[in-house]
Amino acid sequence: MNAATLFGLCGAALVGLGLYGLVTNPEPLRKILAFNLLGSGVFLVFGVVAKRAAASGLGGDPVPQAMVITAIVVAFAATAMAIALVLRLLQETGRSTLSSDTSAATDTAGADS
Amino acid sequence: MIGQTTLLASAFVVPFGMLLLCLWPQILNRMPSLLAFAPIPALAAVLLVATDSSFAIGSARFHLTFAMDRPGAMLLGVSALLWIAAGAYASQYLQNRPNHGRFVVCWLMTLTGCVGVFLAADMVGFYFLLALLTLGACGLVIYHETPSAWRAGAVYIGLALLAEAFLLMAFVLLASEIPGNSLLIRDAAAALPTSPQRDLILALLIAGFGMKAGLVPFHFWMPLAYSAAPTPAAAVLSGAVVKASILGMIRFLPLGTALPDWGTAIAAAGLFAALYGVVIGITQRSPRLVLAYSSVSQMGFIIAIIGMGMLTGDGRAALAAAFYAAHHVLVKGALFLSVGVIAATGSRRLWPMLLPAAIIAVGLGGLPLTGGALAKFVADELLGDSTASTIATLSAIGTTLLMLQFLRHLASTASQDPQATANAGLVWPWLATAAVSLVVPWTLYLTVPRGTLPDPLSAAVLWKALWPVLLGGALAMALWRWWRSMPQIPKGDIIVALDGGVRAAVTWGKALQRTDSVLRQWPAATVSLLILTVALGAAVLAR
Amino acid sequence: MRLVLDIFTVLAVSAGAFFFLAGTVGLIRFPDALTRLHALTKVDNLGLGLVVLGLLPQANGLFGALKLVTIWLLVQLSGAIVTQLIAGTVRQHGPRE
Amino acid sequence: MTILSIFDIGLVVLILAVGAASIGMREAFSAVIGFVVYGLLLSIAWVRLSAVDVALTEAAIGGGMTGMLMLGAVARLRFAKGNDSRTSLPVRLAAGILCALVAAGLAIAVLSPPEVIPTLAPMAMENLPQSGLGNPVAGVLFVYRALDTLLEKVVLILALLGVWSLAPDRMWGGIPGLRVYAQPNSKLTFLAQLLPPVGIVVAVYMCWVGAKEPGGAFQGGTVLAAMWLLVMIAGLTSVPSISQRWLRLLLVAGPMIFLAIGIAGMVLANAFLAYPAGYAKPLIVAVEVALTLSIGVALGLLAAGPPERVQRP
Amino acid sequence: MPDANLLPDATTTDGVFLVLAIVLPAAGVLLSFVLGGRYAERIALVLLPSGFILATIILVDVWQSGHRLVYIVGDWKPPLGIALRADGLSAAMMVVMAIVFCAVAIFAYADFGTRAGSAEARAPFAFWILLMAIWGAMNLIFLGGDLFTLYVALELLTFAAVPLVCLDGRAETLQAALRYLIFALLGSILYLVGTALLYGSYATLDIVLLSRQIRAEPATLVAAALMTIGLFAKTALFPLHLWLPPAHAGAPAAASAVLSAVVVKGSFFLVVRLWFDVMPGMLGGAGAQLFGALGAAAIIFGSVVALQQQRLKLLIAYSTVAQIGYLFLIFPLALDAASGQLQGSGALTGGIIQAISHATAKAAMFMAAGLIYAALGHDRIAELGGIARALPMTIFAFALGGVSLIGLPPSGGFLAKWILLEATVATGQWWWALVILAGGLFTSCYMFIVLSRAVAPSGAPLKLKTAVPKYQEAAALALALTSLLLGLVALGPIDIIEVGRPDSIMVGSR
Repeated sequence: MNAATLFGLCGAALVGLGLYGLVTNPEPLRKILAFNLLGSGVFLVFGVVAKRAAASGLGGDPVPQAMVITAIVVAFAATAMAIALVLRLLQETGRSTLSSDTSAATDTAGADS
Repeated sequence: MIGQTTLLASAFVVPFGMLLLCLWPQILNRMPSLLAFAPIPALAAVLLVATDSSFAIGSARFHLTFAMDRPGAMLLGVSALLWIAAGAYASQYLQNRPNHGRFVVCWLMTLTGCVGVFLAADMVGFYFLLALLTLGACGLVIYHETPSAWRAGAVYIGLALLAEAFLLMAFVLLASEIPGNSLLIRDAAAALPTSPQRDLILALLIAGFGMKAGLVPFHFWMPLAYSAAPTPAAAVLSGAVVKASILGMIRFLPLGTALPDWGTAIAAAGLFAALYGVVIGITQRSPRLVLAYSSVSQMGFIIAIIGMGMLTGDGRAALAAAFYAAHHVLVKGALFLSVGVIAATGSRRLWPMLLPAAIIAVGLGGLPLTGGALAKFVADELLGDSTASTIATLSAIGTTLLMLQFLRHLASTASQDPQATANAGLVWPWLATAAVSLVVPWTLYLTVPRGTLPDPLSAAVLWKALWPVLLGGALAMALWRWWRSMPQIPKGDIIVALDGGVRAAVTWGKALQRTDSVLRQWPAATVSLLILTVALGAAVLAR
Repeated sequence: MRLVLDIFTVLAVSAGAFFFLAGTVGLIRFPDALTRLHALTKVDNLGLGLVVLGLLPQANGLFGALKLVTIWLLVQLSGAIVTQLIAGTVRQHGPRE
Repeated sequence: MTILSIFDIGLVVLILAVGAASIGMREAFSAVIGFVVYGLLLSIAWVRLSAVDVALTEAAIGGGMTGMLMLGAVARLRFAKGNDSRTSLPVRLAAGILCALVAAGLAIAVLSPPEVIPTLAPMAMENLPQSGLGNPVAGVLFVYRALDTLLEKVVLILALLGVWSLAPDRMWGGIPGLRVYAQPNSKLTFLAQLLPPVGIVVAVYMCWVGAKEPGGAFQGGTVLAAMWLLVMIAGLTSVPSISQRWLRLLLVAGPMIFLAIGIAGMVLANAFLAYPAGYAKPLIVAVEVALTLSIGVALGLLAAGPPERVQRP
Repeated sequence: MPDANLLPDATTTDGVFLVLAIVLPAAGVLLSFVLGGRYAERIALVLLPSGFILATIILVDVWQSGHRLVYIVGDWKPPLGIALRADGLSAAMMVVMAIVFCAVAIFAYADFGTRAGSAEARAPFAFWILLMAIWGAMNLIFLGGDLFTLYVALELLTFAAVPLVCLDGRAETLQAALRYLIFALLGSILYLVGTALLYGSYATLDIVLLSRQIRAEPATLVAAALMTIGLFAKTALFPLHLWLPPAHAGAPAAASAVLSAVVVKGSFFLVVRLWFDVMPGMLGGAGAQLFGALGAAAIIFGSVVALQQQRLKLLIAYSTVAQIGYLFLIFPLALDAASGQLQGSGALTGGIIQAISHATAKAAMFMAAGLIYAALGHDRIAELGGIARALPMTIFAFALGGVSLIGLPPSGGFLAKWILLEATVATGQWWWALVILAGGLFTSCYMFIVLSRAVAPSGAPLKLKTAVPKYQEAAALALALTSLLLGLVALGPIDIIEVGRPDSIMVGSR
């Protein structure tokens, strides 16, 4: 049970946690938070893969580490866009919810402006 | 040789070209007067082009091939005649009608499809032109845009597309049977008897063509469609268009090899349809409905002929069925046109109009010296003297009874103003069709090489054809006396059951929609995503 | 000499850790926001100072030591400012329920 | 059980506890605070996984910027009325079980590495000197997988455009509505005057050292963005309107220069995104500097949000 | 002629066109972001046709050379570097997508053209850049040879598609966009964890290298399952289609045409890459039947719900959900029971032709629906009376699109159905044939409903809200005709789709 495997299990647990939060939390902001948690879990798996592939004097294989850096920036961009959408939705409707029970889906896009 | 193929090609290309020309509005306005000319190249092709010449459009690897074979030529010829007459009738019919642009487009589509199907030699071409035929015919049925027309159109296209789904499956199965990747119908029919899935393919073909030909369980669209369609369209639909499925059966089903079990099944179904059509027909009030049910009965009879052909493996069944169908094209077309003409003539001038209609109507029942008698004579020779031929004579009696019933209703639909006379533009095409329906069967009979048959004009044969007609007339007299007690059967008879089915489908559809809106809520969707992940993981891990 | 430095480091870091512990206890036990803020900033800064002091001999070279000190200074700066801001808000709107 | 493995286990338990708290907590504000703490703990985990570059990125972008965005959002979401009820118990139970199953599947995959662990580290290390870089991660980012890095910058620009396109039409070309949360009183302005110079020096150092040591354009850019946001929040400088040409040029400078060098590579160094022999190091440093500026401006504007105030003429 | 697939990866002669297909859109996006205003529109209207020319050059090149084009980016061969590869599959898809993009650009010129003299407006500026970004992302998806590069391409596609959904800022489109974004992000994160596990087992993410070393280990299979489900979420396959109807129905006409016709195909293409190129032998019978079952459920549910929609754009969106079902029927049909390998010919060609004909037909139908919405001010199906007389070309385009979806010859839909039915007969899985035929019937039902309403005479005389420009109708009609005449492609190079399939590698490289 070396350190890498321990963090791997931590990553897997975080993925499970993030998925749970994404499924059950009704508010979109909490879903975005859960998505970030899920993302960091996945990145940990990348980190573990890198750590296991450590060789020639390096602490870890640089290729997956570079991928994680790219993925973190992309995840941040996604979070920024999602949060901007949530705030704009709040501005438009005064509520921040994903469920469309207020107006059934079949005629949501039916605002015949 | 070049002349032959170009003539054959023009039969299809001219109506198709006229259809494409309709895109330009100014040509579209002048098109109604040209309707009669579109089928002329087809007629010329039938008369001049030798059979078994063919031509293809498209590249080497994949092309639509058209060929002229004997049954196809026979049916195409008579259909072309009917199309010409009906076209003339239609151009007169459209004079004071609104939006005739759409009528013309649908008419040309149906004509192109009809000519194409009669000539088609490869399966994909046959399927495409059958689809074109269906779309055009549906447009014609919906022309009046009354609620019953919409319903008739919906039922018509629903059933037609269901039939085409069966046919598509059958064609794919056939295509995989043919060695090499040729798609010719000839090779398909040749490969069919020996193929492992022969029964499945036969079932699909018969189901598909049965639906399009109005075989009994699927016949309910015919009365709806023919009563809703405008007169010239009804004439063409009941005459030429419905024969496409007969030609399909003739070409695809292996009439050369004896298949006793399939043969008896089809013959039984056909004969049942023949009787069923008569029984329901006599209860109907309007002349169009009576004609529709007579179509159901006649189509049933033709299918019975094909069934008998399959039973005995006698190759001549194809020609006999084509001959009988050809006669039916002309008679049924003429009768439908007569409905339009009679409706426009006053009671004073009724008799000169009613007489020809009466002649060809009873001729359908087998009046001696008419085409009907000849057709029945050829069919009897094939049916042999088993129970089938007794049922055939029964249907002859029934048809005569039905036709007399039709004539009675037809007379009652004459226009109130006694002096009214139908426009010449309507009368002449009708009379021409009636005359042709008497003359053409005889000319066709002469071309059919039948040395061995006893002379149709001999006394025994004449009497054999006459007594069913007389018996039918007597029955008609009796029928008219207890007319009141006849039960009232709704137009599509078993369509009532269909409405029940539709209601069940609607409730079932609502249930599906509710599950869909539940599935589209966030928790449900994400939980189903998780379930899918676990399921796929398990499926892949347990490979 | 090495040993003396190591002992010094262990002592200093453990003292720092003790102060962090005290700060956390203060955070939990104190009644209202302002006193908690007070406890946190005061004690944790001292704790961090001790830890940095303890780590100085272990740092590789002068440059590393200077980096450690700058870290401490930055934490102190941001800690002070943030505490002032939170205290200002708390006093203005009352503790947020 | 060495000291370090106890530390690791403690760290993992702490991470999972704080993560679970930020998911399970009912109150949004404390959940976000929990998330920020979680971000910092995670960067320690990355140090333990000896991926210092990623630790820096995680601390800067994962913990810092995302935390700041979330805090801003929570502050404004307090006014949302009548949010929907919690999901029903059976659904939560089902979700819990299924998530556990998925996590278990992932754990099985993590627990069953191949006998001989394949790695690209030696190949990456031996080809590194050609590019003159010392930091292998920077080598991967800017030499071996340069296409991913270039495209990721375009993704960042697109995300910014997506955020901007949410503005109402009349506000287009206006000023991003970076809500000034606290009045610019003396303390904040003091911090905003003292910290940025230090921050900028740290950012430049991080960008410069990225070639040899862990660091690089992303981390430097993030610190730069943080300083710019601090100054804007303190009100010392006005938020720029989005239709200014210099702002757009700065945003696009990084990826554009990277693309230009890539295309030049097609001519000079026989492949797209290849560097001519010997000139790799200076070109890469130039690209890193441009990228740092672009990322700094882009992240700052992403945090600032869509334009909400029309520029007073 | 040595089959180049076996040669070690090296940049082939015309490889430079592959790079252009990526560089052009990226440069277009960056340039128009800086220049802004009317330049974005001009740049797009210049670049998109040149993209079409580029795609045709690549297609012709792949067809003539008989093997795929390869370009090694940065002169570092995989596993260290990234390779761009264009085989028959990707070349065919790129050309069709280029056609759709050009038609959408012409169509959108009316809605998103910045009037002369007006300053830079939000929607046009955003639309043109996002359109180019989607074009670039799709090219990268078709050409990408590395699974992580494909992840970045997927993100590029999602970030460009989501703002298109809520471009006109209505409340429900914002909510639809948010649902789409979060669900798509969930999908891409699952895809990412899959790539992490694959890298853990093989230290490379290059498709060709992976396909040579792939082993049936738990880590690989878990990775494949997670990646597939992630891509299902992004393709909105049946149980995971919650975001598609409101998003595609709410978006403006040109945007919903691109979303429905193009964006959905991106993640489908990756599923094909994953299972046909990377691990053809891993999808067992059970997995293939699961794919098919989901596809069948999509066809049935999508069509039945589409039948009951009151609004035209929602009906077309649900029709997309149904037609996507067809694409996933190819997996059980392509699985060769004996070898357990997914065969590259036959069902796959049918699937790709179905994807292509659906792309063109659906784009035409959404454009037509957009024109109807613009002309009538609403798109309630019950009140479409008289529109056929007012906009004959639009309704004709809609009808042709419908004919292609139903699968009447000579349309591409017919050719695809024919090939799929042949596959059902060859593999003896008759139940998929029932689903394919039932799908065709359902499609004809809702097409009949819409067309009968449109053709019916309108009660009150119809006055159109806005005059619909002719070239918009022409664009829709052109797309519908391409879909209709796609069946004739069987005359020409139908086997181009099989060029460069991995089977040839598998055999050669052992």
